[in-house]
Amino acid sequence: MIYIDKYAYLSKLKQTNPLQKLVLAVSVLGVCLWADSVAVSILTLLIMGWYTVCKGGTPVGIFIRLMLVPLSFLVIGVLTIAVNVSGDKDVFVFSVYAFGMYIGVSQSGILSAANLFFKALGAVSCLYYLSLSTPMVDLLAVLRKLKVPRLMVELMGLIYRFIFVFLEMADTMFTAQNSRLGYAGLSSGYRSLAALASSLFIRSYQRADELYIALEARGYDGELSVIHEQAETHWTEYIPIVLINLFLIAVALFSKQLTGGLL
Amino acid sequence: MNKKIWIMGLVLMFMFLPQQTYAMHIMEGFLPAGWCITWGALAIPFVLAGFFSIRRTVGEHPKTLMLLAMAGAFAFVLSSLKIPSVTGSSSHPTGVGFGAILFGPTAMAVIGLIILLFQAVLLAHGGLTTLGANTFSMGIVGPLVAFATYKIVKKANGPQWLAVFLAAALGDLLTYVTTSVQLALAFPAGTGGAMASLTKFLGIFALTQVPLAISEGILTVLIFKAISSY
Amino acid sequence: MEVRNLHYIYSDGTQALKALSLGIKQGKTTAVLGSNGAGKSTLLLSFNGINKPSGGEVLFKGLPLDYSVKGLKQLRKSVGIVFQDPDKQLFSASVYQDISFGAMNLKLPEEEVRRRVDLAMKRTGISHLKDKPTHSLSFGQKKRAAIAGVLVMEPEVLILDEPTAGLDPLGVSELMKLLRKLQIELNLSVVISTHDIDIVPLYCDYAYVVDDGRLVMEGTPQEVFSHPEEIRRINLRLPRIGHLMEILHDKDGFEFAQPANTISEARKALINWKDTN
Amino acid sequence: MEVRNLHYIYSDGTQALKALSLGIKQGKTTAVLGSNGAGKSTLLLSFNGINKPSGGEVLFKGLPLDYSVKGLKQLRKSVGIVFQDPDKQLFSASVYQDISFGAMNLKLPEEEVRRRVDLAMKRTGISHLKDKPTHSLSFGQKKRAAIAGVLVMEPEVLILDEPTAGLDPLGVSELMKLLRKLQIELNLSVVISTHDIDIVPLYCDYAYVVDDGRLVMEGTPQEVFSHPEEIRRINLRLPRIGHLMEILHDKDGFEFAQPANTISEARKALINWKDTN
Repeated sequence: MIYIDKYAYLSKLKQTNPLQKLVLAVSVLGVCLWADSVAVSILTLLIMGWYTVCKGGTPVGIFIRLMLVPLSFLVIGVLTIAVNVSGDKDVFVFSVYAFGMYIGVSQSGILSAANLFFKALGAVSCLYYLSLSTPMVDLLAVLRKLKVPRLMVELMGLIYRFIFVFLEMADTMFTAQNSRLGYAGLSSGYRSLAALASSLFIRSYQRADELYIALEARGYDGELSVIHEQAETHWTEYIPIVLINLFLIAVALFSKQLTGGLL
Repeated sequence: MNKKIWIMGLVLMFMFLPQQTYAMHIMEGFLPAGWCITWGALAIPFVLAGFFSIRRTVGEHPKTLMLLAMAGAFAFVLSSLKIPSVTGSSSHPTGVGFGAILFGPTAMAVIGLIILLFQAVLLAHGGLTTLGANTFSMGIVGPLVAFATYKIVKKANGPQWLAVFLAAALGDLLTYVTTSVQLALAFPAGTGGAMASLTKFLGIFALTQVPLAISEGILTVLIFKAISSY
Repeated sequence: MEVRNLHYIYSDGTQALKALSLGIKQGKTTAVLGSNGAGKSTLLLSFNGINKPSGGEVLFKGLPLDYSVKGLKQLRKSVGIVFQDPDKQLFSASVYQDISFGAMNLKLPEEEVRRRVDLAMKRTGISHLKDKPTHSLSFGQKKRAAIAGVLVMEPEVLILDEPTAGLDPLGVSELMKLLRKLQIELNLSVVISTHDIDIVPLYCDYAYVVDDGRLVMEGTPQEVFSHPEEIRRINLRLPRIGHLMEILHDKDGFEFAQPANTISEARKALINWKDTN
Repeated sequence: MEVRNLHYIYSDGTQALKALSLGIKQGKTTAVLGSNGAGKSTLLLSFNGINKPSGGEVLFKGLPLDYSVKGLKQLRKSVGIVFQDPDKQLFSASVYQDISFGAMNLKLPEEEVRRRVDLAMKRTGISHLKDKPTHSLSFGQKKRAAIAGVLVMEPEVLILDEPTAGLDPLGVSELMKLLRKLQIELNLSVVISTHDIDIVPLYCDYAYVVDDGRLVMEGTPQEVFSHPEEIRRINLRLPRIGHLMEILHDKDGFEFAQPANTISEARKALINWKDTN
C-alpha cells in the first residue's frame, strides 16, 4: 500500500544528507507558492521531477502515477473555484442557464484556476522529491536536529514503526473476513469492518503493554535513546539549492513583468 | 441538449469524485502562502497545549507514550480502511470522533498533526504547506466538536450509542465544514465574495460528506459496542 | 481444484508465482512444502480467489474461477481458508458468535445457522467453549475455533496455512488427527502449507514442493522424500527418520528396499533387514 | 542463575508457578520444556525481573535479585531476553537504531556504542541490513535483529522464548547454530523455552521439564528422554529418532546399550548392534 516509503529506501539519493534534501524541497516549495506563476510552477515540476527520477532513480512511471494521486482533489477544487453563479450573463465567457441563474466561468476565473492547477502540481512535486528520496527514519533524525522536542520525535518514530505492523495485521484480518464472506453485503460489511477495527484497537492496546515490557527488559529509562548517523555536509553543497531558488525567483519576477502580473 | 449533458456531467462528477478520494485534506500547494501561515499559527497553540499535556502524563506514567503511539498507528491504519458503500465506491473513516472520545481533544491535536504529516509524506494525502490548515480542521475543530457533542449528550442523559453516533458524525462533518471555510476564505468568488464561495465549497466538500459522516457514525457506534463487550 | 500456469505479481513488482501448475486431489490431504518466501501463502490465497492471478488460471470443478462478486461468493462457500494466526481470524466477543459469522453471511435461516454452528463446534471438539470470550482461549483452542468458523460454511475444500505453527507436540498431533477425521467424515479435500516436515509423511497423501514461485517436485511423501539432494537444494530437509534411514543406507551399509520416513516404515525396514541378515 | 521455590500468581488469580526450583548452568545451553501453559514463559520473565515472584526467590550470581529501579537496571545489563515475536520487541524502524538502544541505555560513549552495534550485527549476520527499514525484514531477519539488540548489552545470560517458532527448517538450524556459536564464543549462558523437541538433543546441554508450574524432570537431554512414560504423561513426546529407537528396542528385539535421540547417536547404536550380531 505504501509505495512511497518503499521507493524512498531504494532511492539513489538516500545517502544524501537529509537536511539538504529537506532544505531543497521546502525552499523551492516556498518559492513556488510565493511566485504564483505558471512558468515557475512548471519549472518547479520539471526540476523536482528531474531530481527524483534522474538523480534519485525513482521509475518515471511511478512518479507519474503518484502525481495523479491528488488529481481528483485538484480537479474538484479547481473547478469549484472556476465555476461561479451569477444573474448576469456578461461576467462569464462561457455559461449555461439553469434554475433561473447563469452558471459559468469568467476569464479571470479560468486564469486563476489554471494558475492554481499548475502551482499545486509544482508544489506536490516538491513533496514527492522529499518523500521519495528521504526515508522517514532520516526525516525524523532531521527533526531531532532541528530541535523538535525529543518526546515528539519519539512518538513519531513509534507511530511510524507500528503503522506497518498494524497495516499488515489489518490486511490479514480483512482477507480472513473476506474469505468468510464478511463483505458480501452492506450490513455484513459494516459489522465486519467494526469487528476488524475493534479487534485491531484491542490488539494495539495490548501491544502498548507488550512493547513497554520488552523495552524495560532492554533497560528503558523513559528515554528512547538511540544512536544517530552523522551526516557530514559542507556548506558548498547548498550552493545549487540557492542557485535554483534564485533562478526561480528571477523567472517569477520576469514573467510577472511580461504578463502584467497575470501569470 | 448540449447544455443538459454538460450539467449532467458536472453533477455526476461532483457526486462521484469526492467519494473515491481519501479523507479530503487540502492538498499540497493549494492554499496561498498567507493562509498556510495563518492556519499554521492558529493551530500551534492547540498543538502546544496538547504536547505539554502529553509530556506531563508521560512524565508520570512512561507507558502512556506507548499507548499514544499505538493509538496513533491505529488511527492511521483506521483511516486507510474502506467503508463499504452501496455504490461500490469507497470512502475512509476519519477516526476523529473515535479518538476524541477515547483520548480527549488535547491529545488529538498532537496525534492528528503527526498522522497528517505521515499521510502527506507517505501517501501524498494533504501536504506540508497545508499541514496547519488540515491540522486545524481535522486535529482541532473535528475532535473539539466530537468531544463536546459526546459530553453534552451524555450530560443530557442521552443513550451511549446516540452520544457516540452524534459525536462521530458531527466530528466528521464539521471537519469538512471547516475545510470548506478555509477554502472559501482563500478563494472568494469573483461575484459574491467569500460567502458565495463558501456555498460552493460547502456544497461539494461538506454536503457530499453527509452520507459519509452518517457511515462513520454508525461504524463508530459498532466499534464502541464491540470494544465494550470485550 | 487445479491451477494452470499460474503467475502472480504483487503490486510492488515482486513475482511470487511463476508458471505454477498443480492439481488438488479430491478427498485427500495435500501438503504444499517450501521454505519461507517460496510462494506457498500466495498460492493458497489464489485458491479461493483472494489473489487474482496475473497470468494463468485457477479452476474449480473444471471451470475457471469467476472473479465477479457473485462468483467469488459462490466459490468461498466451497473453498474455506484457515489462516496461520487465529488471532487475526477471530473477532467476535464470544466463540459462538465468531463461528456463526460465515454462516450468517450466507444469509441462512437462523435455525440452520444454529444447527451448523453446533455441529462445527462438536466436530472440532470445542462445544464446551461456546460462551467463552475468544480472547480467553488457549492457542490450540483458538485454532480449533478458527477451523469451526470455516466448517460452518460446509466447504468442499479446506485450506490451512501452517496449521501446526505454535502448537505444542500434543496440540500438533491432535490437530492433524482432527483434520484427518474431518477429511474422511466429510470427504473434504484438505490442503495445508507447512514447514513441519515430519508431519508430512504421517498425515498427508500427496505433496507439492515449491521453490521461488515454481513447482519443483510432486508426488506422495514417499516419492518426494526419495530425492534428498533436490529437497536440500531448496533449503528443506528430510523428515528426521528419513534422514537417519538415508545415512544408514548410504554410509553404514544397511540395505533397505525403499526409503522410510515414518517410525512405522522405519521399523518395517529395519526388521526386514534384521531378518534377512 | 538460580530460582528457589518460585511461586507466581497472575493478577487474575492464575497460579502459573508453584514451588519451582532450578539452576541455569553457566556457559551452557539450557532448554525449558513443557506444553502450552505449563509456565515456561512466566519462568523466563522471572529471570530478568520482569515478573516479580509472589513467593520464593531468584538468584543471580548467588545473590537474590534487587527489584529496585537501580538493581533491575544492573540485572538487565547481564540478563537479556529475546521475545517470541520480534514485532513486539523492535520499536524503531531503523535496524541500526533499534540495536543501539540497549547499549545507549548503558550510557556508554558513542564510540563504544557504535563498536558494539557493529559487532552485534556481524555476530548475528545482519550487517548488510543496516540501512533497511525494520518493516522490510523477513521474520528470520527480525529475529536476528532482536537478538543483536540484546547482544549489544553484552549480557552473560541470554534468554529466548521459543526461538525457532515460525522459522522454516533452514531458519531453525541456522538460528540454533548461531546460538551455539554465541554461547561458545562469548561464554554465554543460553536459556531457551521450546516446543520443538527434536532440536533439544541436538543443541542443548541440559533440559528442565515443567508441567503445571512445577519442575517435573531435569538432566541432560539424554537423561530426560530416557523416561518416555513421564514425558508422555505431561503431553510431551520423545524426539522422533528417540521414539523410533525406543520402539525398536522395546518391541522389535533390537538391543541398544543406551537411548539415542539424535541421528548420530542412533547411527552409532545401530552400527554397534549390527557389529555385535
